[in-house]
Order: sequence, then structure tokens, then C-alpha cells
Amino acid sequence: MVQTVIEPTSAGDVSATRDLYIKAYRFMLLARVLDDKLASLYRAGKILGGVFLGRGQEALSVSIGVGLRERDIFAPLIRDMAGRLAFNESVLDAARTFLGSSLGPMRGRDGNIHRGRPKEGQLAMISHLGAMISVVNGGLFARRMRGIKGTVGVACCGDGSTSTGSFHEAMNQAAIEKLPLVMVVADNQYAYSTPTERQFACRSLVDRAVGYGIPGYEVDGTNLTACLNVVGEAIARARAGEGPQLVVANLLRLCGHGEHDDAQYIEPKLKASDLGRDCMKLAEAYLTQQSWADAATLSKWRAEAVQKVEEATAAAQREPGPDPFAENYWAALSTENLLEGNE
Amino acid sequence: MVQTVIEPTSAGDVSATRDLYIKAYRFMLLARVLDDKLASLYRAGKILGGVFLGRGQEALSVSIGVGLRERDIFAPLIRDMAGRLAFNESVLDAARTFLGSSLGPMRGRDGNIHRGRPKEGQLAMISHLGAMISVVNGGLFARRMRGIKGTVGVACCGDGSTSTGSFHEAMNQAAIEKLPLVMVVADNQYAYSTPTERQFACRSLVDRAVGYGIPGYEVDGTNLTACLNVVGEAIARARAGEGPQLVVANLLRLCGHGEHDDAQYIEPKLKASDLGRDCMKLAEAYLTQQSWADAATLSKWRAEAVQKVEEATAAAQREPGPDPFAENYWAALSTENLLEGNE
Amino acid sequence: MSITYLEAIREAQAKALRDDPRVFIYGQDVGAFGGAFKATKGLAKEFPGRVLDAPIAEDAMAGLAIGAALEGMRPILEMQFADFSTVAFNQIVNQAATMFWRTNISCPITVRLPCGGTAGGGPFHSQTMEAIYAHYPGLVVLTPATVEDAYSMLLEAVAIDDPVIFCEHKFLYYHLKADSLPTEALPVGKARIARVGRDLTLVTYSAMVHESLAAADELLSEGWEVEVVDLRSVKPLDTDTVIASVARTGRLLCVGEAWPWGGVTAEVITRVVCEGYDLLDAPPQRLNAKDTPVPYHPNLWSAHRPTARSIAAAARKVLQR
Amino acid sequence: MSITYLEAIREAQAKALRDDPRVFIYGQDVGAFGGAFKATKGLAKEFPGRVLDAPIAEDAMAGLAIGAALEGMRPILEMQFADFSTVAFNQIVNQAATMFWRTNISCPITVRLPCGGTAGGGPFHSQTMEAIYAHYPGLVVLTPATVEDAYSMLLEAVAIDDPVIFCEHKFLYYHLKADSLPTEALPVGKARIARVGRDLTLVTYSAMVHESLAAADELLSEGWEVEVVDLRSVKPLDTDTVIASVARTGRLLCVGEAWPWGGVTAEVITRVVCEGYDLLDAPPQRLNAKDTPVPYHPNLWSAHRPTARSIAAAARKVLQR
Ligand SMILES: Cc1ncc(C[n+]2csc(CCOP(=O)(O)OP(=O)(O)O)c2C)c(N)n1
Ligand SMILES: Cc1ncc(C[n+]2csc(CCOP(=O)(O)OP(=O)(O)O)c2C)c(N)n1
Ligand SMILES: [Mg+2]
Ligand SMILES: [Mg+2]
Repeated sequence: MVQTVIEPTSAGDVSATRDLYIKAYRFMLLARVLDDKLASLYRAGKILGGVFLGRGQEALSVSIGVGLRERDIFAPLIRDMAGRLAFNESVLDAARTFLGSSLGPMRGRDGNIHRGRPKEGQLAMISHLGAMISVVNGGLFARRMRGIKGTVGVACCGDGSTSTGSFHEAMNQAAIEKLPLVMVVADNQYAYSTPTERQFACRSLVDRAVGYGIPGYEVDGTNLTACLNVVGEAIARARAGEGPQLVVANLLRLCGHGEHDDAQYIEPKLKASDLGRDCMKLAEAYLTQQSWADAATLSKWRAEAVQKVEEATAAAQREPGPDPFAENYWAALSTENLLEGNE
Repeated sequence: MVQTVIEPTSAGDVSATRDLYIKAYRFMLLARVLDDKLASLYRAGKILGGVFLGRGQEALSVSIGVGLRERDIFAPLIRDMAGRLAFNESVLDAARTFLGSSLGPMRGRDGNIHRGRPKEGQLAMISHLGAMISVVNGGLFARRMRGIKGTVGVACCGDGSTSTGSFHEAMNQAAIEKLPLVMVVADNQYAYSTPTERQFACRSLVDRAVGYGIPGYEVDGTNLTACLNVVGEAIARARAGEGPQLVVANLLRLCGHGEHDDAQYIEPKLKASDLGRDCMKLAEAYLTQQSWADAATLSKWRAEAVQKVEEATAAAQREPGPDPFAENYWAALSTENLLEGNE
Repeated sequence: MSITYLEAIREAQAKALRDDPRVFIYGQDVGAFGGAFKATKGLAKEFPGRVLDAPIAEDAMAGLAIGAALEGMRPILEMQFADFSTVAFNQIVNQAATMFWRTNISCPITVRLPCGGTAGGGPFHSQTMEAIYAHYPGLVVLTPATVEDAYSMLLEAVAIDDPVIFCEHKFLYYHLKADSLPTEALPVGKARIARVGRDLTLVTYSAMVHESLAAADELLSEGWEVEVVDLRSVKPLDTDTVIASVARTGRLLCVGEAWPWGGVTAEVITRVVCEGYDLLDAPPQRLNAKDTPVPYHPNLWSAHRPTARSIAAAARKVLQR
Repeated sequence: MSITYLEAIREAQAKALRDDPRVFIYGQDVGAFGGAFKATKGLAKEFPGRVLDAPIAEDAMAGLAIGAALEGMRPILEMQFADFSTVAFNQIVNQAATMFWRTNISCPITVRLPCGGTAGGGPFHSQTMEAIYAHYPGLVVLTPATVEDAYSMLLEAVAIDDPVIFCEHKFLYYHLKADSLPTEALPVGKARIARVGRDLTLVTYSAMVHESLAAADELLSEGWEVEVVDLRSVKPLDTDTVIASVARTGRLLCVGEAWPWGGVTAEVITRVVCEGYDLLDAPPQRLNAKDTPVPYHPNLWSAHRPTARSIAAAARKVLQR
């Protein structure tokens, strides 16, 4: 049942393929520019808490975002800026959360990568790795009970997160219930500093699929076309009622675990290998090679992305942080009459 | 890497094979007789708490017990009377624990299936399914650190227990550390009342092995020869340094989940299938067929088992229960000066 | 007609399923089998597709319930024993409990925990975990002591927009009977005066209410009138009712089946002394289980947990000061 | 020379590894990388094969440590953040904590929990879980507040035959410095009078010791002499030292960074009023974090947890009664 897709055969309408590719690329670009901006704001001491970037993982992540539809469910993880933006997140949501604006979706209560808008299908991750997958299952399960058809859910995680008991319980649960879950694993060769040989002993994490009785696909995570195809097809199959799908992408994180980390532990050999290629650069080369964009267009797109990011981060920086005395921040229950007086 | 062994090729010395078979059979018999006695004591209201039997699973369980050596580690689960006895447990330990004697290994503190003697390699299970496997890993890990070679550890569980996060975390941990763990899964088609189709969606649980990068073997759990071979070989390979091994046995529980349960939910079709055969009867037929034992010998063995069981249960019933005022039962720490006064 | 505590739990679930299409039940063996304790007996048949067997995966069970709640459902999760909820602990305290505060979206799940000691239960089938869950912000923790409360509070739990930990006591399942199911009830958050008295306030909850009432009987024969307060919910905790009672009696004993350190008894005493210090005529006291795992053997078990007898003894000490 | 709280933790581990071949360290990224906070920096190199990276599997991490302890080892387990120990919760409270009582074999594991709030930490990287673990029988729970205690208590934790939950506070990691490592220390189980005073006993632990000392300074300028008791270990809890202090001052304020319900503050107040009621001249009080998840934004965070300022305000109330 395990399939390995290296270079997909791209069938169908060429212009649709091009449009999708360009759309995806532009979200990747926006994510990269925003991530870079956040990194520099972090270095300037403007951001509280950690900054975790998706650098090198944009092709995979964006493929999820462009593959999902409005009523779908998405549980991004820490490196999914591209997927978030392509799904439905605004640059302003991200900027506000990182910059502590009280107008952001988390209102200063939670920060940065934990942002989300569950009502709009974008779950707000908790830190505990693996914990979001069964929550996606629950959403899909509820929809099925309510007779809502044709929606899917995508959960993301890294190689390290596959070692959690939560990952296993949720994968197995999805398989039993035949839920339209697409589990996207970004095997970026490290979990923080820990290399994959201290994390698993199978050939590839896609080998887990057979143990859950679900299809599994491996994809070159540096190649946008491959990612669009494999993730797109997995989403389509899930949507068509074929049950859970596992996608494992091979790639390398092109940054530290967080911006506090210089990632000296990453093997130079890996950096020099195909895994270490930058999906952005590959995509740009492909765009040019296909004559879908020339250098001027690429510059224009970048300039537009930069402008969006600058506007959003500037706006968020002007916004007020939360004022603990102005609003009731100290109610952990929605049922007001069950609240106890606070100390 | 997944291998399916249905009928093993039995090589080597026939008399050794016979001796092992007979030894195993006699422990199965002892376990069956003891289990039956416990069931009748339970019905007579003499046992507190649950009684969970290994009926139908003796061939698998005993294969572990006879395969292990003195310094090995064994983490039995609720249906492993045969394996326990064959490893190193006395009938009296079992009887005392079920009958609440203060002289048993658990001294009345914990009961029945939770008994163990960790110092002698037999772990005292906690109820939480899956939780013992990583504890076995820890024992093996410690031995390796201390330079002790050639010991193995066996952990047991049922089909249902493979759904736990603990199972997954521990299997993966063993694989990463290449520990000599043999994981024996008794797929008895049900977890309490829950059939396997509500528990997993893979073809067989042995399909999990490939996802951990370890060898997996499937065995007919009703066939003692097959179990002795497959479990024996898995233990031998682990002992030889080949890392963790997964053994999945197919069989049917020939009793309720516990003695309180009439197991009406078990499909008649399953009972009538090969899975529903009683490993004891098959073993007896084989013994006779091979002329390793005749009816008189079988009766004699049974009578001996019955006598052992009667003696032990009678002795345990005469023994005092724990006296909360005679002994200090209320110290949860071994470091006395850190104990707090009890309420 | 007579109905047990366990049947009341079943009936409440049946009513919830009947009245509210958003309700479903998820747990190990809750389907055709009707649950380890038969608390869902017949419900899978009566409500097809809405009472589902779960794999042995408490973390994913809780996660699924949370995800469904976000989509507007009202899941009831049955843990086979409260003790096994430790495996779902992270999802409950970090995912469900923080949801509303973090995202402004409520997370109405009800987690049924068959709690508490029974003879022969032992360390892993006897635990009462109310203090653990009550420590975390964002959870409502209920501990019904009567058939009526088991019914009405479970219905209320399902209706509450926040995650509710429903601690039902296994010792009461079959022992406790009522003539009929209630049609009205005290709301969650209100304690109940289970017995009126003027000499001592005995605050307790769950199965210990009955031990305490028996102790009060015993003490009455000695001339002491003990007021027994059944907390019903330990979070929120009805400090007002407790303090009003202490104002009448001047004396306080708190009894809980859980371990002492940081338990309900400590929380109640702290609230009373912090807010109603001057009302006390004598030092308050608490009585809990001993600070060891719950023993398997009944000889040990009955010395481990508070009983009518040990409660009466503790009460005498408070009364005689 | 000057040494931080974090360096003291590293040094204690180095010494434990050096002096005792049974010691090993297991945790995510603790090997070549030296840990998320660098608490094991250089140790993997200095002690080959004894400082090992774990997969992201806290349940199995704890299980492995327990199994190794049964075989006579002395594992130190590093959780990357205390908050993630919820995933290992079952192994810690049901396997490690019950081991000795059930089997008569001790289970000497040390679980290092990087605890507590820092600005920007947010709901899942700020928790203090001492009350949760202290509720369970069979665990020792330590909460060092000083560089010296971080060092000596960690060494003692490794030497103790029982499972120890070592709550090290991240806020103190770099802030707190000492001139040198101690050569002798108070034993685990003894509280320390961190500051002598006659008007009020302020009982606290971990990072709140420093907030409390600052509050005491502030109050001194108003003429109040506050005695600050640093509990050091919350289980066992040194009730004697606390009560002796209350006997001198007649007033009690307990301060904890954790949530109020059933926290250390409730436990301390309960013990004092149950055992030393007559020593109090005024109602005791407690001050805790607010009963919500820990906020990410510093504006909210500083209003959420007790600070020198809010402690001083609470103390004034107790003093003015
Ligand atoms: C249960 C749990 N344990 C530990 C952590 C701390 N932690 C945060 S990210 C991380 C590494 C994650 O690695 P991986 O899943 O490969 O994702 P990547 O960072 O490589 O994208 C760890 C250990 C956590 N968040 N949750
Ligand atoms: C974590 C956990 N959840 C639930 C239970 C309750 N429980 C005890 S045995 C059992 C069924 C076990 O099924 P399986 O693993 O197939 O073993 P079998 O009884 O069939 O031998 C369940 C659900 C438990 N012990 N631990
Ligand atoms: Mg990774
Ligand atoms: Mg089974």
C-alpha cells in the first residue's frame, strides 16, 4: 500500500497547473518573507517567546493550504506559515500574534505559533506534539455525524512528533473510523537537535502507513510540483471517501529549530545533499524554466509580498498590547455563573 | 521484514523437541487447572476483585515462559498464567495473591493479576495497558549499560493494548535502542467486548513491525509447536543481538474477559473457526499422535497438576489476610525520614 | 419503582441523547456491550450510530471529543475507570481546559469518570481524581452523591458549555437507590445541606456523604447534632453554603476519600479560614484516605479510607475542643 | 567566580555522573546538544554513553527510567518543559509512585521539570506542577529557590531511594547567581528561614521566594518585619518549621505561583490551622496565580502571577487585621 512518488506525472490542463503553481509559489514567497521579517524582529528584541520558521518547508506546507477548501479543517504545526496563509490566515493575524497585539486572534493570551481560528477551520495548536491529530479526527467525526460531506482535515507534524503516543492513537483512530484525515509528516531530518536515527528505526516514516492499514506516500519535500501532486491527490482521495492518508515528505529545515538556535548540529553532508536544496529557489528556477515568470515578475511578486508583510507588521506594532485591567482576562470558563472568584 | 510462520519446520534433536513440548504442555495444564480453580473460587465468592483467565492462550503464553532464562525479564499481562508458571512463578504466589494472603508477593496491597517479583525478573503489572513495555526496555537498557549480556525481555499484550500510545512509544524506543525486547501480542479477536475491526484497520497487527523497522512474525496461537518455534526463535534472535522482535499470535479467548463476563458478544463463527480451537486439546492430540504420552500419562499429569493447585489454594486460604494494625502498611516511600505523618 | 445511581446515569444519558441531537457517547465497550458497568446499556441500539466503541486510546478518545465539541457536538466520554484518565490527562487539562480561554470557543465535553474505592478494587481501579482536575483552570468538576444528583447533574453537565469532569462513584452504583428520578434539582455550583445540625459542620462529597451521614447518626446517639454539607460540585465550590453552615455551628470537619495533600478537604478548610476565620470556635480538621495507593485487600482498604467510624472519631475530637 | 542556578544544576549532574556509575541522563536533546536549556552541556562528551537523547515519547522515557531504576540504576530524566510531563503522567504517578508500596522495591528516579513562568512563555511553557505530583502518594517533590539548593537538592534527589520530582524554575536559571557551590546543605524535608521577622510569616517556595523577599524589603520600609519561609520541598512539607514561625509571628500568608485550587498554599494553610490554630492572631491568607492558563503576553503574565507588589499588598491586609 506504500507508494513512493518522486516526480509526478502532471496530467490535465496545463494552464490550471500553472495557475496553481503560481498561486502556491506566491504563498510560499509570502510565508518566506514574513518568516524572515519575524526573524529580524526577533533579533531586534521585538518578539516575545519563540520564533519557529518554516524555511525550507514551504513547498510542502503550501501544498496543504492550496489543496484545502473553505470548510475543511487544518491543524498546522510550527513550520506551517505557508500552509496557513494559503488556507485562510491573514498576514495580520500572524503579525498580531507574534507582536502581542490584543487585536490578534489570541488576544495576547497565547502567542506566535499557537494562533488559530477554530471556527474557521484553523485549529489553534497546543504545544504538546501529536495532540492536535485526534482533535482533527473529532472535527471530521462530528461532520460525519451531522451529515456534512466532502470535507477533509489535514494535520501536520515533524519526524519527531511521530514518536508520540498521541500520533499513534490518533492515526489508528482515524483508520478505524475511516475519517478523511490527511496526515502530513515533514521529515526534516531533525527534531530540535535530535537526528532521525535517534527518533525511529524504520526505513522511512511512510512505513508506518501499512501498520494503520492506510495508504502512505513519500514525496520530495523540496519539489513544489511533487508536493502539489502528492498532497493534492491525498486530499482528493480523502475527500472522495477513501479514508485516512499519510504523506511523508523528505526535506531539511533550513534554519535553526527556533531563531535562538544556530543549528550547528545539522550535518554538512545533509546540507549539501538534495535534501538541503531550497524549495523556493527550485520553484523559482522552475517558474523561469517553464516561462511562467521572468525575473521581473519574480521581483514584482517579492516586492508585493514585502509590502504586505511590512504593512501588517507595522500595523501590529502600533496596536496596543492587552490591558489586564480593561478586559476580563481571568475567566477560564465560558459559563459565567460557574466561575469562582479569583484570588 | 514481516514474516508469516504458520507451521514451523522443526529441526534438530527430536528428543529435545519432545522434552520441551512436554514441559510446555505440563505448564499449560497447570495453568489451565489453576485458572479453572480460580474461576470456581470466584464463583464461590472467595476471591476479591477480578479473575481474568488465559483459557485458550496457554500455548502462546507458555512458549514465552519456557523460552526465557533465569536472568531474563518478563512482563506478563492478564492472560499469562502459563507463561508466569513456566518462567518462575510458584502456584503458591498466584494462589496467595488471588486469595488475599498477606504472605503473597503483594502482601494484600495489590491483587490477582498485578502480582510480580521484579527482583526475580517478573514485573508486577499496573493496570494501564501498554505501560509495562517501556519498563522492560528500561531493564534491558540498564543491563546493557552495566555490561550484562545475553538477557532478553518479553512484554505481553493483547490486540486492544496495541492501540495505546504507550505501546507505540515503547516499541519505537526499543527499535531505536536495538534492545533485546520480544513483544508478544495475543490477538484474541476482542478487547473486552470490542472486536478487532473497532481496534485496528491493518490486515494483521504484525504489519506494525515494518513501521518500527523490526522483524515481525505471525503465528497460529492455538498450535503449541508453532508457538514454541516462533516465540523461541524470536527470543533467540533478540538474545543474539538482533534487536526487538514482534510476535503476533492469532487465537480466541475461550472465556469471558473476566469471570464476571459471559462473553455473549463473541461471534459463533469465530468460535467455530480454526481460531476457536482449544490449544490444550490440540496439544493433547499431538502428544498422543506422536506417542509422547498416552491417555494414562495425560491423566496422571492432570492429577499432579490438580494436586499442586489444590494444595496451594488450600494453603493460601488458611493463611491470614493482612492486618492493618500489625504492620506498617502506610508508608508509600522507602525513605522513612521523608514520610509525612498520616492522617 | 426504584432506580439505582447507575441506572440514573444511564437514564440521564438516554435523555440527553433523546433530547439533543448533538450528544453522542464514546468510550471503550460502551456500544452493543453497554459499558463495563452497563451505564450505557441498550443505548447503542436505541440511538444507532451515536454510542460508539473506542479503541484503547484515551488520549485520542479525549482528542476526538474535543474536536467534535469544537464543531458543536456534545460528546460524553466514558473512561472505563477514572484511573485510566491519566492517559487522557494531557488532552483534558491542556487542550480541553484551555480552549475557551485561549480561543474564545467553548469546549462542551463531559468526561465520565467511574471513581472511587470498592472492596478488591486495588490501586488502579479505585482512584478519585477530583483534586487533580480541580487544580486546573477551565474545568468543572462534579461529584454527585445521590441518585437524584447523578441524574440531574449529568444532564446539566452535558448542557454546560465548558468541559465537565463527572466523577461518579462506583461504590454507589448499585448500593444507592431512589424511588424516582427528580424533575427539578439544585443547580451545579450549589452545595446541599444533607442533614441539619448545630454542633459541627461536616463538609464532604460523593460516597463519603453516606459515611458521614452514618457518622452523624452515631454522634446523635451521643447528643451531638452534626450538619452534613454535600458539596456536589468541587469546582466550582460553594464556599458560601459552607461558610454559612460554619457560622451556625462554629466547627468544621472536612472528609474526603482522596489523598490528603492538596485535596478537596484542604481547599475547603483554606477557604473557610481565609474567609470565615472568626466563625470558628475550634480548629478545623480534615479526614482523608491514607497517603498510600489504595489497597486491594478489604482489611487494608477499610483502614485506608474514611469510614463512618473514623469520621465519628474525628468529629468527636473537633467537638470536644 | 560566580555560578548560576542553571549551572548549579549542570554541576550537580556532572558530580552525580562522576561519583556514581549508576547515574545516567535521558531526555530530549540532552546529549551532544546539551539540552534545550543547556543544563547538560558537555556532559555527553564527558560521560560517553551515559547522557542520551530520547525520542519525543515522554511516557516511554519515564517507563525506561523506571525499568532501569528497578535494575539498580539512578536515572535522571529531563523533561524539556514541566508542561510536557503530562504525557508521562501515568508512568510517574501510577508506575513509579506506587512501585515501592506495591512491590517493596524502591524506584529511585529523578524527574527534572523545568517549571514556571517567564515572560512570553505562555500556557504550555510556564506551568508549575508541584501540587499535581504532591497529591500522589509515593513521590518526593522538591522546589529549590536558590543556587545552593538547586545544586545540593539535585544531588540529594539522585541519592534518594524514591522517585523525586525536581521542580527547577526557569525564571531563576540565568537570573540567580551565587559565589560558589555549597559543600553542605539542609537536608530535603527541612524548610529554610530565608529572612527573619516577627510580624508575619510568609511561606513560599521556588521563584516566589525572591518576589516575597522583595515584598519583605518593601514592607520593612513601612516598619513591618516579615519572616520568609522557603519550603524547599513541598512533599514532604516541613510543617514544624512553618508552625514554629507562625508561633513567633501570629500571622500567615502563603504565596505560590501555581493555581490556587488545592495548591501548596492550601496545603500549608490547612496544616497550620489544623495543627496550630491557636497560634494565629488573624486569618491566614493565600496568594496564587489567577485561575486561568498562564498568559503569553507580559502585560497579562505580570498580572497573572504574584509579584513583590501584589505580595506586599496581600501581606498588608494580613498585617492590618
Ligand atoms: C510532548 C512534547 N514533548 C516535547 C516537546 C518539545 N519540543 C517542541 S518542538 C520539538 C521538536 C519537534 O521535532 P519534529 O516533530 O521533528 O518537528 P520539527 O521541529 O523538526 O519541525 C520538541 C521536542 C513538545 N512540544 N511536546
Ligand atoms: C489504558 C487502559 N485503558 C482501559 C483499560 C481497561 N481494560 C482492561 S483490559 C481491557 C481490554 C484489553 O484488551 P486486549 O488488549 O485485547 O487484551 P485481552 O483482554 O483481549 O487479553 C480494557 C479496555 C486499561 N486497563 N488500561
Ligand atoms: Mg523534525
Ligand atoms: Mg484482546
